[in-house]
Amino acid sequence: MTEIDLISNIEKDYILNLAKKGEREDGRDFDEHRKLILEPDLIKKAEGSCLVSLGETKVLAGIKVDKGEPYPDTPDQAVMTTNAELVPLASPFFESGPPDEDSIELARVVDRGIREAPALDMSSLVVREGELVRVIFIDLHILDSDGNLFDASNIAAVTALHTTKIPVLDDEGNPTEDMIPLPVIKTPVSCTFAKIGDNIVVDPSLNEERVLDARLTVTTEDNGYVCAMQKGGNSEFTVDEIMDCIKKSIKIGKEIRKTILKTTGKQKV
Amino acid sequence: MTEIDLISNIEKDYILNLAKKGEREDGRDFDEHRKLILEPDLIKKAEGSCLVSLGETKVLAGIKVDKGEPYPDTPDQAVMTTNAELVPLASPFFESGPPDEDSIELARVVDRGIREAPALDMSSLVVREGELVRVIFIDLHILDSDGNLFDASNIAAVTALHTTKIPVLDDEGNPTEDMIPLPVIKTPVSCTFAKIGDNIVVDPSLNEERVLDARLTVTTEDNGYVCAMQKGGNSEFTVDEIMDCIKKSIKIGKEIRKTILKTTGKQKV
Amino acid sequence: MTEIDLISNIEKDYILNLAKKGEREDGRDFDEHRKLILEPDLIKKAEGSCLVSLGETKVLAGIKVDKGEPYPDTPDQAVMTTNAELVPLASPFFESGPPDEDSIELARVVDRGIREAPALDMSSLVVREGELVRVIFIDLHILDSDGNLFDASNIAAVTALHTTKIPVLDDEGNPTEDMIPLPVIKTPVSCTFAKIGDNIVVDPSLNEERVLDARLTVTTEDNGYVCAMQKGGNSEFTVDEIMDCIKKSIKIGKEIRKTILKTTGKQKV
Amino acid sequence: MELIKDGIRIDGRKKDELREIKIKAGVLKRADGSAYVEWGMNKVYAAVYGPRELYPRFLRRYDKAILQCRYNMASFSVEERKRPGPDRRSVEISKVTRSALEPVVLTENFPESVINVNIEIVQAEAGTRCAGITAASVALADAGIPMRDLLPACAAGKVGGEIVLDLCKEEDNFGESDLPIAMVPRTGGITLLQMDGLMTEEEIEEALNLAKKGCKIIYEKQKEALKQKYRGNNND
Amino acid sequence: MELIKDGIRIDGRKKDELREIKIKAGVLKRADGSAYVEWGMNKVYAAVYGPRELYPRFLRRYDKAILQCRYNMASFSVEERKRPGPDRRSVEISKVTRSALEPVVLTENFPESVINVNIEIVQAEAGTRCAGITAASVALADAGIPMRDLLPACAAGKVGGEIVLDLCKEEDNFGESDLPIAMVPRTGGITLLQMDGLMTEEEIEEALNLAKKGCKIIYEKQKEALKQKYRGNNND
Amino acid sequence: MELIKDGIRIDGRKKDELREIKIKAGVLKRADGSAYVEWGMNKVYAAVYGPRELYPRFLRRYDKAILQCRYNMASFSVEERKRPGPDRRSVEISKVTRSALEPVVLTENFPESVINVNIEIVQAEAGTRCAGITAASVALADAGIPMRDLLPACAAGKVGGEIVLDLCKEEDNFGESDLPIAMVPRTGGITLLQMDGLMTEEEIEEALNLAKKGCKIIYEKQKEALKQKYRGNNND
Repeated sequence: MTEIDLISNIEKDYILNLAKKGEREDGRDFDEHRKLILEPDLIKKAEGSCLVSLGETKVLAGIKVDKGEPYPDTPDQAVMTTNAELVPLASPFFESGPPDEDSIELARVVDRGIREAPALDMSSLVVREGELVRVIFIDLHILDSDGNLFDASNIAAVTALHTTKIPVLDDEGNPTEDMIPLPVIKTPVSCTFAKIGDNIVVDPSLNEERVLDARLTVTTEDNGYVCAMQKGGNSEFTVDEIMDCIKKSIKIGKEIRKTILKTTGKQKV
Repeated sequence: MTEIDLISNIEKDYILNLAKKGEREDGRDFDEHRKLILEPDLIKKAEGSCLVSLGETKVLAGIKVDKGEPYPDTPDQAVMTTNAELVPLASPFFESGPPDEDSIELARVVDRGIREAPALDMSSLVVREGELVRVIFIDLHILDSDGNLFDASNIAAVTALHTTKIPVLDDEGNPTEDMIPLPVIKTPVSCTFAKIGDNIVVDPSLNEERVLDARLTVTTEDNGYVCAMQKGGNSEFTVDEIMDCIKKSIKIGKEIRKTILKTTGKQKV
Repeated sequence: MTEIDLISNIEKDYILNLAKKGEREDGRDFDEHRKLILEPDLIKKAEGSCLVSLGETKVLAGIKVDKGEPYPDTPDQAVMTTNAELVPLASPFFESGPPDEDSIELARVVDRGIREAPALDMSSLVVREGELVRVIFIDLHILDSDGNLFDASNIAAVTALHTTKIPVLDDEGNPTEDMIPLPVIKTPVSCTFAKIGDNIVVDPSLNEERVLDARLTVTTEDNGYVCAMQKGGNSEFTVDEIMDCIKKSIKIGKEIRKTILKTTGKQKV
Repeated sequence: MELIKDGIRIDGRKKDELREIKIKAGVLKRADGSAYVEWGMNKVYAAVYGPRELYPRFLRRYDKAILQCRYNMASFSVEERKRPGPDRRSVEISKVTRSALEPVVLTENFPESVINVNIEIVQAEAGTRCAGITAASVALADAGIPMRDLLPACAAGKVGGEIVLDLCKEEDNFGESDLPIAMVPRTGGITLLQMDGLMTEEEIEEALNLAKKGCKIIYEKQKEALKQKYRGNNND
Repeated sequence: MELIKDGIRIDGRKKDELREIKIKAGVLKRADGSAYVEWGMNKVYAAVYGPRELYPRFLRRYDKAILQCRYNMASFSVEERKRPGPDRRSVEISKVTRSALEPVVLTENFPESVINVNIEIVQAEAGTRCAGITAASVALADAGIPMRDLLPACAAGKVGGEIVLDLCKEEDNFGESDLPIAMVPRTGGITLLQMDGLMTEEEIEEALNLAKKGCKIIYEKQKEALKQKYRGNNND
Repeated sequence: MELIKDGIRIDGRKKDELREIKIKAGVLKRADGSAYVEWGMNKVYAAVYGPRELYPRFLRRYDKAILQCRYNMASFSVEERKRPGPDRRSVEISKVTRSALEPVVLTENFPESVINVNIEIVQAEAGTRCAGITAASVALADAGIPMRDLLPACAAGKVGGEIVLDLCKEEDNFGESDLPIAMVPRTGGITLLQMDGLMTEEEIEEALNLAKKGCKIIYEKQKEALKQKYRGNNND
């Protein structure tokens, strides 16, 4: 049973009718994100970390960096894996067990945005081509699931990457005492939209997610390129709606990117 | 719940009574196989392949060949593993998930026939004794499950082996551009019998499988030796019945072996 | 559903009332173990083994010794793992499948007693520091589950270690024909107590386990030190009760240790 | 690698040209509906079972059928043998496939039920998710499941700086981006949309429109396959 | 390796001679019925639970009890430590064991129920499946489950060109073939039959008849074990 | 390594001194009750859901609620990345946590129900099980679950020959023994008790009493956190 099943028709009509009037349950404009708080570097055991609060949604991202073999087909690239844990702490509907389709989709959409931007200069993280590269684990720990895990997770992961410091390696690949930041060259930001009836809102709340007809996540990078998209939900989008979401994602993405860079001290002055 | 549970007693009696009269639902003689069609080499991504249609039963076998370490107790032998996937595409009663006892039994019976004949000259597939050998994966993908998966799978696997081409390796074990066929030295063919009441029929249809009392698979090789047997079902066989099945298996096996060798261009003229 | 659920209130009251009168269902004193029988070396395929009968509870421990890499943080220590299989043979309530919390707790409590005593001189089992050490598998196979698996398993494991013989290795780490015993330097013995109402009994029977309020396992070593404790059950202990259990565990442990050493011919005369 | 030269792609196609596609309906006996699609080197079977009663009961929806989709690759379908069973990629594709098909299936006609859509990729080479959805909607129709429309699917993308239709393997591996969609022909609505790689707003719009063009061609092939099946049955 | 010379086998047995076998009934307290078999180096426990109500309900059969069999090897039962839990081999043996026992158990007496047969191999050396079935049918009888007959099991095979009874480890590893059967003594019917290796038609017939001879000897030992248990109980 | 010198420990604490501890109640929106604990470097969340109906039904108890506890570590919470999901250690800790909490929760008030206690360790450094239990009982109170008492937990142990309170990482790794307890403040009863390493009878008694002293301090912080939450809510 998913969370979506559990909303009554009355609530559904209520949110739908609000949307028809151009309104949202929590008083936001259609294009308005909830309050975003970034708390980087909370986890000292991780090479990088960030706790993101997006409204009441809370996602903690941790970055661990190890060494290992590259994939055979990309001997000159570091290895990166993204994992999301929808732990039962975060929602009455999350269950323990191996990752289900929701956590896999979440992890893969976040991963795709970071990989395609690309956020990291993966070729600079090679120790010996074809033999030894850095292995970067992005772990998303969902703490409070109150709508729009996609964007909260994207922002947590990207901010955490910005805060990550790794030891310089000597010629044998052993860590020295010198620390350098991860080579983060782009800051991909995702923006998730919910289509409710004929209206489209950004950053859907939990109730909006429960009633949405279709969902669209658009990830953009610093130069305004789109680097990833993912449609969800049981209805359809027109091309015009998609193009409208893309425009809004570029605009909102810029704002959020500024916040991330400011928080992590990376903003160019 | 297995397919066997779901036949009504009326159908059961119908098939049983037919058998008493020496007849079968689909008009075949007791010793008559359904129509057999072999379509080798359909899958270009595999080193060898064959789609077998046995009546409406369809099994696609693919052979992949890799390199790896030999087992410690057979340092001078290639490694071979056989796997069967009873995917939910093929039957309303197949479920996704790890292999169940039916798919494991199917894979192991096919494997045993090939291994014991032996179909392959495993010692000629060694690169460096104890270190590096060819690893042969036989994957059986069941597409339409309409009775007698054992024989359809055996024929698909053996024909696919006959079509398999592998690159010649150089001294370091790296593939060259020259291709050679797998050293197939025998063509084991299985014949599966269903005991229905006191009668025994070959190549049982789905309905015959549902009502059978006992099942016997006998695999024979080119010289008329039996190389594998497997009894199933919830009843018993007499020694005479077993010997009768063996005789028939040798005879029918010859016919099918001829078809396989003809189809793969291996028939001695 | 656990075994604990299935006792009737009448049985519960019966055992509780007996305990109030200082009595037990099977006539034992509160501090009295059931009959203990040790049958070492039954399994020739294992490097060491022991079948323990504690009343009707039967546990078969087998020791296998292999070679492998040490853990990175203990390069100068052998590796030891303990596993318990609560196979469905042993109880109507055990189910097949991966280890559940009961078998994991059982294995870990036995392991902790052996590791902390320490029973083995782990540093003498190193072949090449940081590279190659002995790997010791302690496997507990529960055959009949009639109460107090903790102590039966502890005694089986420790006795089996005492009987274990391993081949002397040559300089390359290959086994020679000479056999030596495992360096067992301590004989940790656990004692498990059940708190039933306000009374505490040692070596609880199955029925006593079903009604117990709290459980305490205390493992002691040869010099009277406590090396491991584990509380279970849904009630509490006072400090006085704990101290009382410790005193009894030291006393009873001495007796059982004597039996183990005598059985394995290790008793100092 | 030069992926496109003088408007001609590495495999000889024009920018708006599809690979060769064959669709056949009703290819399996046990399934309630089935289809087989060859699309370039891709070979894909789809089978539909249902609507049937859903177990366990607590998964049932009082107002509609549950659509369960399973995208699966045969071990031998790809260059390097794939371990059998679902990996993370196929779990995601199964999910977006369901999300693509839901809008066209009249699930509301079959409350308390389940409809199973099984897609088996027996040979894979760029574009299997679109081939799978294309096959699945033909199999649904073949099973007699009431639908708002068939659902063709097709990708467009950016390769060598240009927007092209239906990427082949080399274009997928070395091109700039890939954008698979599924389109409801009657409304033009998009029910599958994914994208990776880099494109500008304008390029995406071009790619979307090109992919829709591809979907229309595939739609005709889907209808033709169902007609063939119907004709074939009449001839039996 | 010369496995047979002048009619004497590598472990000193004659061609039609069994390894030493001990059977004991009623060896476990918790089980409803149990048995222990030592057969050469093999050491095997079997325990039966049931008939009891089957859960989940949808697995129940209205016309008979379900027989569930589990063959399992202890980690330490073999030369190289075996990882705990079922592997493919033990899943297959569990299945053929059920198939062997079904014909002799009157499952029709207990509709809606389950009877569990658990076989634990604590030491293994050639022939564990036969030892397991032999132990299981004694355990079933010990549990009071109504049966058409006990079910002895025994292998024959071809070793060094000759047909021999009850292969030992070296014969199993280096001989030509192995053919384990289980036989219903009352009818002579074969309920377990597997074979691997090469044999002619005639050799198989010889092996089947030799294995049946072995089964008859084991049958006597099974009955004796049950009598001993009965006597033992009377002496209590 | 000299772990203690002139009564001063490696991290500067006295023998009976706790690490710094912060407790906050009501930190998560979705949970029915929640708490956050910082204890030295440990960072721990606890969330409580329920009482709610338990499925599947056959797990229900007619006389009380089932308490389900899950202790879990984030992958990034420790030096070496931990694979997600439960390992044997966390399964054991989940079990002893339930066993510790059961005596203080009035499960008998909610027959047929389940109460879920979820503990997430997002940063770990010696003493997470005590921190988890401490957080869990605050979360239970925050959820309004009726309890006999709060349940503080704390370890003592032997380090450098002396009995000390609340071991830090180095003391845990290189000290002689560790003894974590949970104590019901109203009765002084011990509901969690584990111990590893070597101690005499007398040392254990000393450690138990020292750990109880620690629990009392933590109890005050737990009550304070709940009061803060209450005050906070009034201020909203």
